Amino acid sequence: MAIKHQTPMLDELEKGPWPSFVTDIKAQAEAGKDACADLLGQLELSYNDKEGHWKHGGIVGVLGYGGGVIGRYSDVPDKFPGVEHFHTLRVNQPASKFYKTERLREIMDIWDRRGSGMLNMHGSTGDIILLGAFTEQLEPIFAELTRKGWDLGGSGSALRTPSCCVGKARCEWGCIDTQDICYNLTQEFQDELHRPAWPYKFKFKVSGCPNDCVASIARSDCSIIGTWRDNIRIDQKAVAAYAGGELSANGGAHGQGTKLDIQKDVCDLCPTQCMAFDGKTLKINDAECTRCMHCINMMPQALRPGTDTGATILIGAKAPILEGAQMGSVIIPFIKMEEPYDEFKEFVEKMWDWWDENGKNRERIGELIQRLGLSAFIKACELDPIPQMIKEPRSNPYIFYKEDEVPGGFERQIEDYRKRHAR
Amino acid sequence: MAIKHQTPMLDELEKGPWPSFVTDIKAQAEAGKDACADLLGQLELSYNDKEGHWKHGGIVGVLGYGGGVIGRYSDVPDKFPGVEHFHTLRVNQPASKFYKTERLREIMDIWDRRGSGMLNMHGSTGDIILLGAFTEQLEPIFAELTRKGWDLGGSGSALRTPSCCVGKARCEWGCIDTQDICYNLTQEFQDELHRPAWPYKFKFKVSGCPNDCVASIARSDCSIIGTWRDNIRIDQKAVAAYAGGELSANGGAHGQGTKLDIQKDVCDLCPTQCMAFDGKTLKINDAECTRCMHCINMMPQALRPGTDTGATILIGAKAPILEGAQMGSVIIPFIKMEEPYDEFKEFVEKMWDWWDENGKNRERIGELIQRLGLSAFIKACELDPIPQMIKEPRSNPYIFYKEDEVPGGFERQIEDYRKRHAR
Amino acid sequence: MADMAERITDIGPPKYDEMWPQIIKDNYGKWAHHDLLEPGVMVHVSESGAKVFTVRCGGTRLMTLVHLERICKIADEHCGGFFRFTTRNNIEFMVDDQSKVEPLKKALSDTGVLPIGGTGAGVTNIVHTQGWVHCHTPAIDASGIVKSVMDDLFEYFGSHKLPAQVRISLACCLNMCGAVHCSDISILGVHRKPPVIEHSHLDKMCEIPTTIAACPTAAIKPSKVDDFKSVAVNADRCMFCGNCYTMCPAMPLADADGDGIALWVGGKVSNTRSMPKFSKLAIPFIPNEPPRWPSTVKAIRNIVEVYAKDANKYERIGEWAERIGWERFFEKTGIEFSHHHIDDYRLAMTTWRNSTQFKFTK
Amino acid sequence: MADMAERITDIGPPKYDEMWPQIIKDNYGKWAHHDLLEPGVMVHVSESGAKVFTVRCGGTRLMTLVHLERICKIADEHCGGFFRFTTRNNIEFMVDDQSKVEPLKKALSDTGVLPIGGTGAGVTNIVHTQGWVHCHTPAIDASGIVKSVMDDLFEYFGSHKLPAQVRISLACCLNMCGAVHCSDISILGVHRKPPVIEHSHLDKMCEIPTTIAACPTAAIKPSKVDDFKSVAVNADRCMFCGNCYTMCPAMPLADADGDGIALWVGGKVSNTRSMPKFSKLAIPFIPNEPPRWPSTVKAIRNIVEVYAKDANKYERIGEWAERIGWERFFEKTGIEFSHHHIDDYRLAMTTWRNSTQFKFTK
Ligand code: SRM
Ligand code: SRM
Ligand code: SRM
Ligand code: SRM
Ligand code: SF4
Ligand code: SF4
Ligand code: SF4
Ligand code: SF4
Ligand code: SF4
Ligand code: SF4
Ligand code: SF4
Ligand code: SF4
Repeated sequence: MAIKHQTPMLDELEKGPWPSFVTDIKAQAEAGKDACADLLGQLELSYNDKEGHWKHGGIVGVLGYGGGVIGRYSDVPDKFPGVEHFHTLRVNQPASKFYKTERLREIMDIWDRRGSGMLNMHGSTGDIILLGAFTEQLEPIFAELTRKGWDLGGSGSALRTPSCCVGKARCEWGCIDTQDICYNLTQEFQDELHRPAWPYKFKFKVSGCPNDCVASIARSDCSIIGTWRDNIRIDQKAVAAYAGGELSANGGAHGQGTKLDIQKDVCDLCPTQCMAFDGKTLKINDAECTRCMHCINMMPQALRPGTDTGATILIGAKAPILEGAQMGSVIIPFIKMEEPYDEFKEFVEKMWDWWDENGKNRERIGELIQRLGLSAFIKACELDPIPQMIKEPRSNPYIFYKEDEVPGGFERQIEDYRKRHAR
Repeated sequence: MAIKHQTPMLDELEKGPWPSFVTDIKAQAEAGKDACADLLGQLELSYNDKEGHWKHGGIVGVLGYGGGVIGRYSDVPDKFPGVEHFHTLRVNQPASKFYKTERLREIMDIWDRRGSGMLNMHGSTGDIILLGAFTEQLEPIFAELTRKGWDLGGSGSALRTPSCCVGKARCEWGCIDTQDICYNLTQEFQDELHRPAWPYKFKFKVSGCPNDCVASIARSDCSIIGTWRDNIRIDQKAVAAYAGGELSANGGAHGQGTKLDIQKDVCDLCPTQCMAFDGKTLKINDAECTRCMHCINMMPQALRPGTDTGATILIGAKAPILEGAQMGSVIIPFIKMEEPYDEFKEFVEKMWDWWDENGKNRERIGELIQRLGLSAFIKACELDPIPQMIKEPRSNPYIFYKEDEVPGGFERQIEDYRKRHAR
Repeated sequence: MADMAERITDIGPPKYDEMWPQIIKDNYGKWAHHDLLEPGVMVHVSESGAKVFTVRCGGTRLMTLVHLERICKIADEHCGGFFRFTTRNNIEFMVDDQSKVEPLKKALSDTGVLPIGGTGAGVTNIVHTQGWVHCHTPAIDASGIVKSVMDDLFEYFGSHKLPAQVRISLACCLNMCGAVHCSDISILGVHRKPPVIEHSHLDKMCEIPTTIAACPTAAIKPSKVDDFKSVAVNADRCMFCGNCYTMCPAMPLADADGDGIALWVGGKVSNTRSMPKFSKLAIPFIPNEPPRWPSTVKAIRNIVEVYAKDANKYERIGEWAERIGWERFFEKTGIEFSHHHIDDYRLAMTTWRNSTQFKFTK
Repeated sequence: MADMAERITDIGPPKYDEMWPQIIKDNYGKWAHHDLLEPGVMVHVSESGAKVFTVRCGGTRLMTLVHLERICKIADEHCGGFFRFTTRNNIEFMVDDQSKVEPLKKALSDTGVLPIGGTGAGVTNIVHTQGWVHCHTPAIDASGIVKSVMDDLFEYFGSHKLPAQVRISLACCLNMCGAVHCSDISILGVHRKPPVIEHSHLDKMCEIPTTIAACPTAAIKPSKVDDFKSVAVNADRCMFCGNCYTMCPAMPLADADGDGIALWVGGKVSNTRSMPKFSKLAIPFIPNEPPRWPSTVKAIRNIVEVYAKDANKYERIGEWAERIGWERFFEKTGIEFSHHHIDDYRLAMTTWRNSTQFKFTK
């Protein structure tokens, strides 16, 4: 089956230099995918109506899993029967999204036979999204996928598919094994991933360094971000090469040949002002460095993170629903991340127990911390309060003392008071 | 009457270089003030008990006024009859607290005859506090005071006594007539000052420049702070004198002879980085200057505020009760302040009307703005929203659109919707 | 349905290293530094001296098997059958020798649909969500707007001429399935009409208490309409978050006139120099203008161009706006400031200006 | 009582200029610059060339007519019968000729109770409140603590050797009658036990609904005790603000063991360099130690000394703490960090650290 509907508006999107999804979908329709032809038709209708044409939700899935499939039905199925059902399957991507084409073709083949031919590479959480399946295809797709060694990702009030930056695989700044952490956690928590049993969703994202290339600090309930606690490694010869203009500023990010003014572009922009350059030698007062990465980014051939590496754990990032967006907050300033990550996992279990016990329906852990207080959370995780957890100490005087902190406790008799103070 | 009680603890406070209020009170007791002797006795008791010994409030006052007097009774009157009543009178101080001794002695004389002899010079709001009167003395004191040309200040849910910095009287940086504004407002709003009719207290404080020497931005519902909108006046010769070390940095505040490093101490600390010094000439990009005063403070003989002066009006500062402390927020970035201050007073009336109409009992205007929104307040004051009112635009997507802002309004029929979208 | 006995479950994804080309396997954790040779092309150098050359191409994210097969084929022919996707849905092809770069680039060029770029101080791919292609709550489309904006900003995709990286993202509703709340520029689909309520079916389709509890502003109350148990919405308290609709299909918000785009600026995620920042409201509303959303496209270009001209090198949009002051940002971009820019949600007071420090603007 | 017909009301204070010495009258608005000749002594120079010399003395604020008369006498003898108080309750004597400065200083010295100082980069007078001398809600005394602290910091009152001005204030309860919430160092009286309730009298002495409404955390509920209409306090929700006691005398909080001092640091009011800042919690609790509060005195000296040694010139305490980072502040001062330092009130989340940027400390 080929193109079925006139799409004058969508056709406008075939123009211009950026690759056109419309042209692409048309090609897939031409290649015989009815769903694609109808998808274009329904989308054109949306462009006319300025409203989407999908029904609300729909409970579909595969047996034994509570998630991994998002049900979707057209609200104009008569006109576009090819997308009457248009469910998505979230297929758990390999950590950091390297693919061997041979393995990827396993999915492509299944999807070609049983699905719409449409995908998102990738969804915002990181999954491979198979976009547009009929209900009766879900189980067969699942069976074939698992037989080939692929599994579904998360949805609903469950652990969501963890994801990570490229890290040590192709980046010199990876302070932790982002991919192994991502994979290990995914494997360890398969049950949490596939069987929603929590107040709401929970996301892990793993970045190898504070540049945070997987945006974990904005998008994951638990961010694991690589860092170091010793000194930045300096190659003074390379510093001189930057100073002399032989090496391009910022790893060429501003064009090859861009000369770095070390004082102005590096030292002056260091947030802690802990660097000094005398025209020859660069000095860093590492004790004051907050490991922001700026200087390293600017001079990748001269500076490198230290070698005593680990991760900073931040908790609570999320989008605005309900109480407004949050970013992750530092809970563990530094933790060694070494396989099998037991110390980290113990922390995770404590955190989840507390959330599970106290969280209301559809309350993310970040919101629960907001509601019950950061201190309560820290206590539940059996951590000591330390100033690294906050930007600044409280400025309001409203401290909730507990009875056991105050000599004599809270119980008092008004009669005693009145003995000293007439009414 | 002289010292009546043993005060071994208080006696410890007669030691040390800072003037001792204990020695002072003893002297006043020796001079015949029974109240002072008993005050020391009761205070010694408090030092032993680690609890105060005053009863809660007490409604006393002078006829026709709703405030200006704070009632206070001892809760151990048998032991300390001299302070059985210990009411305070708040006497409205002259703006910026200059005194002609002749005039001040009018009060001193009345207080010597009719009161305890104790005062606060001054209370935190700015009043002269006559500390410790018996109820029967209140009216006579009031009558004598007014006959001499003095009046009471504010208390309760009323306008509180306005106060101001020394300003143009003895400071080169006063951009507005702080004293005249303070005096004029006090006179204009005598009724509001003396007859509590509002949800809660309301305070004006007037500072001549952004140094804010009367702490208005922290302590007044309405801060009036002098500023300018033209250029900082520069005397380059004096700049050279600072550079050469002939003039002391910061007007001698770090000791005469302290040399200023203009680049480091001035330019580098300018919050907007709008200054440049080439070793000889100082340049200021006034358009980018936020009039923070730092450079002027550092070089009082070289720099002065501009001459097109006026005030920034900030609203809402207050202490923490109930919802946490607030600082004032910019509502009018710049307003000319010229006698009789009509434009400003019109704003004030609008503000008060809104507060009066919407404020809950014991809700400061800053809290009401918190509750109903800064926008609502701005609208009520018939001001246009401008970015100077905020540090940054909103970051949450929760905009409350009004029906008239949206084409077609809010009313819709589900039938129409369902015509386009099957259930 | 497959026999339960045979079911394979909970196996997780394939292990990452199975997907690695040899050069990555050999040099894992040994990379010493990198260099961007030209826009879209980078080299990473290992401590061993080995090098991997990466060519990055713009990805449409929403794609078909036709396109994915095209990508696989290039990977097969040039990269030993390996490639990867970036966290922003770009496609990266890696080769282990510089001599393989030009042939690879040519092959990519020849497709016409794999533009090279997205690195360094430019605009990379827009992170986006489903829009009208799949989701049930969108206020806007996703892919169509992304295409229109990327067409317009294409010159910045394949070049390194901006002051710093500019990360643009799009979310089609307030659920914000993407880092829209922390992006240099964010395109957000917003509703502006309260839900229209299907009283006749609400009780059947929804749990009334959960629906009421879903509203962050407590705008929803139980109500009886024509003998149906239903709910009523206090329109004055509604800020159109759509959370009620998420819980209850009988309360749709979508509306051709009500829905459109809000633009946000100045967010960032990295901990570089300044701490991560939320995006701030720039333009509260631009109508939906399919198929090419010209007003949105223009507004974004304006922001990018003013930024490009005015910012310091190495300064992200949010760092620039904070340095010059938001009052200046509005002046320089010519964007109108309105009541909507003034926060009135929970933390509103932290955004007021508690200082006499500000700049005068025209 | 005075006859109503004769009553004079609403006249307001005397006009300010009646209180001005001639030199101020003549040069009002004409001052060109000033100089601090030595601690406590300054000259202001008029555009006309005229000069006013000011000598500033430490004021006790709480004073008697005996002391005030002493002040007036010096003003009469040296300053033509004029003087003023500063906004921090210091006393300023002004003369119009440099030759009059030394005699004035001598006269002040001779009193033994008018120490000269309080200017420039030092510690000036402590702004404070009533304490046990007058108020009904204090958790601490005021004047006694102020005296003890000023005795200890006296060397900084008469010198210009700190990095910048250090403004100390004291408030004896959470009502904070003073700029305690925005001071370099603040001494705050805090209660730590919930109100003890006088059930037998509460209904007579208080309005129950107003009392309940007064509690910001909704800890107070109506309750019947022994047939008395009264209230109950949920101790877990009480943070000891004392607002209930303000509304209802039958709910006192004061307690010898419960009450004491919290120390705060890093606030400022001026718009100079950095915007005004709130004070932040340094030490949550120090017991009441009359008569000389040694632990409080020692804690304050420690903060001042660490600051004096570590801060840059022209840097106030809050600016210093923010520059080095609060984690460093706690390390350098040796102050213990505890759960109490972590905000858990309404805006708490704005104080959490949303970045990997921090310093390691011991
Ligand atoms: C498919 C995906 C968007 C995409 O186009 O890529 C998606 C799609 C939906 N998201 Fe999402 N979210 C997706 C990633 C995200 C992300 C990004 C991330 O994970 O990094 C976020 C922001 C981060 C976060 O978790 O807060 C996100 C925040 C939400 C929210 C708001 C949650 C909140 O606490 O604020 C909702 C609302 C909800 O949960 O009710 C939501 C709800 C939804 C629902 C299920 C709509 C609904 O209300 O029921 C969407 C189904 C759309 C559809 O038809 O496929 N989605 N959602 C992403 C998942 C693909 C994948 O598995 O890879
Ligand atoms: C006398 C004075 C303290 C002093 O020793 O100087 C004072 C004393 C009292 N204040 Fe105050 N306040 C005094 C200046 C202030 C200031 C400072 C200022 O005005 O610059 C503030 C902080 C700024 C502000 O207004 O927020 C202040 C904030 C409070 C509050 C908290 C108000 C709030 O909204 O947070 C209360 C509580 C209340 O109103 O119930 C309060 C309540 C009180 C009461 C009436 C106690 C009460 O709960 O009823 C005190 C009577 C004490 C007494 O026995 O004399 N007082 N009060 C000050 C007035 C003297 C004068 O007129 O010059
Ligand atoms: C490939 C990718 C990681 C991955 O696992 O896929 C990646 C790769 C690199 N990033 Fe990144 N970043 C990637 C997403 C991100 C993100 C996430 C995002 O945008 O959603 C961020 C956070 C963005 C933000 O702050 O909003 C990110 C913030 C950085 C930074 C910090 C820049 C800054 O000044 O704020 C650097 C350092 C630099 O560019 O100087 C950086 C540097 C790098 C380096 C140079 C690291 C290296 O040595 O290899 C890589 C090439 C950079 C380039 O594109 O010019 N990478 N990088 C992602 C490519 C996305 C794309 O296709 O465009
Ligand atoms: C006399 C007085 C005004 C009055 O009407 O009484 C006054 C007078 C002066 N102030 Fe002030 N300030 C006075 C209270 C204040 C206050 C209010 C307060 O402390 O409660 C502040 C805000 C404090 C804060 O930010 O917390 C204040 C912040 C300043 C500043 C800003 C300093 C900074 O860097 O933050 C300056 C400029 C400077 O010192 O360089 C200043 C400068 C000055 C100058 C130099 C102005 C001038 O040219 O005459 C005066 C002498 C300064 C000195 O003492 O070294 N004055 N000054 C007040 C004296 C109080 C005292 O007895 O110690
Ligand atoms: S987060 Fe750091 S380690 Fe990971 S890809 Fe980005 S720069 Fe490399
Ligand atoms: S990593 Fe950041 S904080 Fe550390 S030295 Fe470099 S620029 Fe400074
Ligand atoms: S606020 Fe300004 S004008 Fe007023 S005394 Fe202080 S420095 Fe002078
Ligand atoms: S007043 Fe402040 S902002 Fe203006 S030039 Fe001087 S230091 Fe800079
Ligand atoms: S942002 Fe909203 S509309 Fe878009 S995919 Fe996510 S939930 Fe759906
Ligand atoms: S859209 Fe949001 S605010 Fe409006 S009624 Fe629904 S849940 Fe409440
Ligand atoms: S701070 Fe509290 S105790 Fe002290 S005077 Fe004010 S209200 Fe009274
Ligand atoms: S002290 Fe404050 S928090 Fe405690 S019960 Fe009273 S009003 Fe409520």
